[in-house]
Amino acid sequence: MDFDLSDEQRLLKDSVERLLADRYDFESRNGWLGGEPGWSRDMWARYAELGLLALPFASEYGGIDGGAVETMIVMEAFGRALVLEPYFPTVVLAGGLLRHAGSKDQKADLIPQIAEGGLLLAFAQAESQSRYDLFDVATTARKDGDGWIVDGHKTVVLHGDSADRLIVSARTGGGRRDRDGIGLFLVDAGAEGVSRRGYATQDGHRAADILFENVRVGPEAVVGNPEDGLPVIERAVDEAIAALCAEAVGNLAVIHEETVEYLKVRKQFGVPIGSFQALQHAAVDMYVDLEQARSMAMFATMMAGDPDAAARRQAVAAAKVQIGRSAKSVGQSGIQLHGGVGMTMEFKVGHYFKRATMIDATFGNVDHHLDVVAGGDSLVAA
Amino acid sequence: MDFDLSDEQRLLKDSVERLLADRYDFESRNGWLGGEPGWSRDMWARYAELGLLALPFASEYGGIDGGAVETMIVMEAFGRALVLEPYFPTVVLAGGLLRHAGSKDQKADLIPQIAEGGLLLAFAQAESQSRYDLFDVATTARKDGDGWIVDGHKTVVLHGDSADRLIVSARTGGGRRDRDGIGLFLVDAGAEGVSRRGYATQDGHRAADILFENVRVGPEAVVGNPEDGLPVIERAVDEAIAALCAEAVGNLAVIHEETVEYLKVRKQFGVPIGSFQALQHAAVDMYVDLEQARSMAMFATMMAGDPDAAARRQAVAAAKVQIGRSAKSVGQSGIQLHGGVGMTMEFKVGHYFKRATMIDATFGNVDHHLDVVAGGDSLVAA
Amino acid sequence: MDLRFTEEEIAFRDEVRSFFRKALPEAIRAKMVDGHHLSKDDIVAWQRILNEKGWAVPHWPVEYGGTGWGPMQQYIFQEEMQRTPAPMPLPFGVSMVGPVIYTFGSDAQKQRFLPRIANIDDWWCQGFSEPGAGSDLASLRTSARRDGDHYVVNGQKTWTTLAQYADWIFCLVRTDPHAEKRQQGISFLLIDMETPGITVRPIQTFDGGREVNEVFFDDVRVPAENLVGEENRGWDYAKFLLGNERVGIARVGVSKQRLQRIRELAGQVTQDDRPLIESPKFREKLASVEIELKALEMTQLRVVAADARRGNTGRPDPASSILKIKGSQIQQATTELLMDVVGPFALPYEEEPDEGSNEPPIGPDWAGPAAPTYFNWRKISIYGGSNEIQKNIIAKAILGL
Amino acid sequence: MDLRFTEEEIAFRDEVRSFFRKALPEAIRAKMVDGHHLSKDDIVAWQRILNEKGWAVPHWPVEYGGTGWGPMQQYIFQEEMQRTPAPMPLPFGVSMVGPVIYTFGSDAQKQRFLPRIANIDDWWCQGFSEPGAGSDLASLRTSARRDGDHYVVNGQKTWTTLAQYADWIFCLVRTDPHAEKRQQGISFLLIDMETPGITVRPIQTFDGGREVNEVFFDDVRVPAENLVGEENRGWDYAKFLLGNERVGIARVGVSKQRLQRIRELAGQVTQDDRPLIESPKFREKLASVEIELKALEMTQLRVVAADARRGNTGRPDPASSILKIKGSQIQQATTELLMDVVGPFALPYEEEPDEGSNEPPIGPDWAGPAAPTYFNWRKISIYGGSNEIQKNIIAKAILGL
Repeated sequence: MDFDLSDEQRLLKDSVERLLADRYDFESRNGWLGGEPGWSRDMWARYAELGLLALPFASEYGGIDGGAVETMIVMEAFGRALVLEPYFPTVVLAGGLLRHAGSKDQKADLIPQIAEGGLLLAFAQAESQSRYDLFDVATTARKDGDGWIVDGHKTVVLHGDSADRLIVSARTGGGRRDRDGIGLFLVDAGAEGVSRRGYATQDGHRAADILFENVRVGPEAVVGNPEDGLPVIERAVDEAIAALCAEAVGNLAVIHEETVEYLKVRKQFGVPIGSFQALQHAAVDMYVDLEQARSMAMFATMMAGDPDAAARRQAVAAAKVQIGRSAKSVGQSGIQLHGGVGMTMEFKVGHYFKRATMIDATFGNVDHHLDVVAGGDSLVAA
Repeated sequence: MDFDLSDEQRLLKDSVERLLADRYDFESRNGWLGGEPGWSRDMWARYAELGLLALPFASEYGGIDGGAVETMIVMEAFGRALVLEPYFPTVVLAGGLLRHAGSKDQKADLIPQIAEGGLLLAFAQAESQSRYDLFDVATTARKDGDGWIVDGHKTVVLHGDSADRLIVSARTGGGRRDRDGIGLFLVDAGAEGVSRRGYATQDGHRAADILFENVRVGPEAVVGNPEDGLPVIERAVDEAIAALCAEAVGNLAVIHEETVEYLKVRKQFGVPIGSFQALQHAAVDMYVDLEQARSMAMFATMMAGDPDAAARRQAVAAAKVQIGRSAKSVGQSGIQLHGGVGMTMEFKVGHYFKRATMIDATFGNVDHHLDVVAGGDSLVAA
Repeated sequence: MDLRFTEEEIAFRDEVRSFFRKALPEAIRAKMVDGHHLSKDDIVAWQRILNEKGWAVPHWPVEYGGTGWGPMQQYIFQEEMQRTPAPMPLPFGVSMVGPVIYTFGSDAQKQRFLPRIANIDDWWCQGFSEPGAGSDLASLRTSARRDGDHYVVNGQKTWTTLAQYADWIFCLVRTDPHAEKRQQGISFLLIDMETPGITVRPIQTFDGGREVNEVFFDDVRVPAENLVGEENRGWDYAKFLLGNERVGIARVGVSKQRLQRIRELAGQVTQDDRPLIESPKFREKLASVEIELKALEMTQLRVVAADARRGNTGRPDPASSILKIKGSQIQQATTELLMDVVGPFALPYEEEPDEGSNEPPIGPDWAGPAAPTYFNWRKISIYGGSNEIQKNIIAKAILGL
Repeated sequence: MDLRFTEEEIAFRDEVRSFFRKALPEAIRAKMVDGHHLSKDDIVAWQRILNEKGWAVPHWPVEYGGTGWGPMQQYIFQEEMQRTPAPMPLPFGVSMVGPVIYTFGSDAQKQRFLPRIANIDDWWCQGFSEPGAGSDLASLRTSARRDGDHYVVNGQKTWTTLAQYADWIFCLVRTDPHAEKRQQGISFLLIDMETPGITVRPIQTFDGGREVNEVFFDDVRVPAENLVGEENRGWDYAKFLLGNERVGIARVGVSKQRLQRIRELAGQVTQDDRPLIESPKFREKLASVEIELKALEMTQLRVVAADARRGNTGRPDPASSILKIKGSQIQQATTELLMDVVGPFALPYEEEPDEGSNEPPIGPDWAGPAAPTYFNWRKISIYGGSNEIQKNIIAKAILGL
């Protein structure tokens, strides 16, 4: 067992952190947030330059062969800087689907484009009735000659408004909640029959509702097995959850640091409020919850690639529960200990709390994942 | 709405409290606890003298016509003094069954004996498999001429070891977990075929496991409808739970007072430990939980006699949940704030914590009653 | 001891309830139900409906428009208003400055201001908090220098709720900078928001809301007749004002209404292909909050009854701190439950729609306010004396620590 | 970064695990599983089995009997011992006084005491706490006056665990009552419990247990050769001793074993006519504790790895305070889960049966210790520096508050 970063990992961490420290100050972020497309194309180019957009992909397609630990490093740093760019939907989520199920041709075509920053992807998965069930798919793809026709309505597609291409989960057979009969299809965002309504999310990111009406795609659009796509979706989503956990750790670490700092500088009744024992202990509780979250994000990272799907699910779900609980306790305490100013847009703490809270609501909240853990085997058996 | 005690109620409260203040000091209690029968026959006689043993019974049988509020007053005072005598099993629990289901003859026979302190009763209800389900009864009563033959094994019968007579729930028909077909039977503790094994409980009370082998009782032993005793059992047990809630409030109030007092007198680092803000806030949390428990004990008292059985159940269950949670939080904090000495037999706090904890385990713990509340209608609808 | 409502109390409750149901415009009720923002017009309209009925300021002395109700009736009135749900009258006029004026103000002030408060002809806001003061209110620095028959006010107030609509502000100002104790030397001034030198700057809260403001005073000339009571006695009036907040602070009715709504909504979303409200886990979470709320309701009634018993002295029962602490926790718990209900539909951020906007919401139409309310209501355990301060108060005043 | 055990670590774990399974007498294991008290003989027997294997004092320097294992191996060793579950060696000899003796003691002391500690030929107890001192250890008052080649000890120690079996006690005593700071003037003495003037009085804990004692010293004459290190330097040795407690403080293995046992037992009791372990609510409560425990295990491994990285300096990582806080909460949570499992069978109180008693227990045979353990384990958040003290430490040492 080894908790140290390798030299390459350390280098990666340092360079991401340096880039963000140099460029991603709060004012710049606010500027991008208020403009179009709601994030920075300049930063996106810099991520490409640094190799971040190529990170998880195989070197044979121009990738860097990074693994879950590398993704964790980037996502935690992004969480610390509250990065707005669509790294998660493009590189982690859709990238994961591509990595695990894409054909050679698809990979050879798409990965270099992603890597150089020229292609944005989104995973159009959730539907209004599906809540957090990945297998609940009403959108259909029916065979039409050698191609397919996709019909359906996807909702809260993360960064779906600026994506160039969409990977759409659609039912090729079976009933709405069957585990079989789900396929993945690459659809051009500009294809005929695709209409999008983009909007901001609570945390300053973007999302879209996307309607697919009689959208025709060719045979080359199929990603993986069109009758049995669910295992790939689950695998990619589990990896994506591990990445979100790391991002949330970045969020919570900043909330904690900002709060401790505020306790030191803010004076009341003539003394720093950090001298009040009740506030000290609250800050310690935050610290404990943060470190527990960090531990579980590491655990999820370690288990995200586990070949045993049940063990992977169990581990990732457990991490998501811990992250969600820590987001609540650390975030709420962070606001509370700041007092009134914690409620304002000017102070950082609220923004980080919003992002961490939205991470809880993404791909399954605490309740959802607690069900998973409770339904499975013991998490701590030998 | 009126939270004030009537003059009679005030008088009752004062006289019970005075009696206990005069006689029920901790040393005396320890003495009774260590001796035979594990409580004080002298105190029992005094309760009789004061009318407490007649309290809930109708005046036509020599009772005092007290209601749920009067029982609450006595039980809270008993909770404050950590009274050991079998008031709950005899007067509240078995007394409740008698009041609600006893025949005129049974009442006329038994109530005067109870009132004068000459008769102890116990309710032999729980069985090893029944957990907290009142309807789960494997003990049988089968018709034998004009009488009945009782067979079965009852467990943790509160103060069953010193009871003169037992009220036994037994199945006269139906399957083990049917709601129909349960009867109540008065059985002499010394009857042939009855064998008892008495033991102490964690809180210094007494209980017994009781075996009934071919125990023959006459027709006069039937209490209420022998085929449909469950509604009466549920009613009496709900009233009994309300009484236990009041007793627990007495327990928790003393834990809180003792703890606050300790914080004032105990010095560390040269100052009273009550000057440390974290301990102050913990004491405040205890206070809030205590007052919430007190409110719910009152609510249960108010609702214990409600003619709508579902609303009564819901209210009593809600109170039991609150009491159980407050017992845990107040009790645990009480020990914690005392530090090491809180762990010792010499300090009161542990003894009160034990009693409050055992009340949670009696007639349904938090989990059991939360199920009830969650399964029912909204508790706070208009 | 009889913990049931009397027949008179039930009759009163029914009367109030039926009035609220009839009199409240449906458009306002609909906004209240799902926690959308109310417009200024909504608030004014409702206040005037109440005033027409004679119920605008029930807790005031009868001579100034009060109803003469006892604590239990006032409790029932508030509870029913919250449950309708109707907008609670803004406290700044009717609960804060109004009682200060009728208790300590001049006759001229009473005549000039009180009727306009009841009818919300004047919209009042509160100028107590200052940047850097927070819970330590007495450290305030906004100054008022006497200059002839005026005071000249300079300084800054903050957290001024809805100052953007306000006609008047009541302020604590420092009139004697040399007073021995900080609490001395403070006065209570009424200031017309139209006076030159006043600037209002909105503070955006992180949920996206624009409720609070900074208010700047730059050589603002205030007629001396707008001083309440005596100069340098303002701290006493402020303590009186803050002590008045008692009944209803727990907002039991608000939480009841929210839980009822959450129950309905949880019947409309599905989880595992059945209504969420049928999930045992969700029901247990709901039941746990309901149990706490029922307990708080009983606790509140105990406080109300104690008030009624010893007469409404204007002194807050220290136990009312429990109401604040537990009430805020429960209100916040309802926002967490609603987050559980909306699930993934917590994400979309929608500006509060303009009146008449016809763009459909993302997700169910009640989902939009869930996250902003979750964020915004964190303030409940901060404002009006944070829960930490409340615990300090209980430790000292009740526990004697 | 690779968070999996290496092959070597797995091989080591398997070796340790299989030894523990084979070597631990079944009667002792059975008592451990259900939390029954161990006899003195049980404890001695197991320690000697370990010593025979060469594993009695793995963390000691090799020259005194240690194994030379790194932090990760020591972690695995402890974890496996806890999970077997085998009795953890009593800390007073092997973890407390032993390291003080080999670090600060004379050669004579090393030769005399260390082998007997490893083999538990001497049973040691700890004489630090005093009545009235509590968390403020430095306020101790037990005095040792030099008289020729002896010290004469007077005073009282308390919370002395298992002193009823002890052959020796190590004490902090005040040798210079006039020292400028309280921490100065304290010395570290080894005292034979057979010495005249020592009285041991049991303290009964409220769960019915008899683990701790008061120890009284009345003109107890202790040979000066039993002073460890220098006179008046005892506080340094005590800090060293207290700082050694690190790996294993979270008792992750204990909690794992308990949760596994709870899972089994919840399969044996029924609720609503089916095994409790099938109740979704119970499974969720269990899952929540397991998640916390898994997180703590990872946190602990991070601390162990950090130790390994910077060498075992003997300085505790301040993060180990997390292990204490969270570890105690989780251990206590397991006692609450077990209370849920036993339900009504929590009530019967049974004295720990004498060996060979054949009276059957009331209720299932594993139910008896549930409530006493729930009560007794409240101590875990009190002893060794209460959780409040731990939080003070973190606030200061890590957060800089």
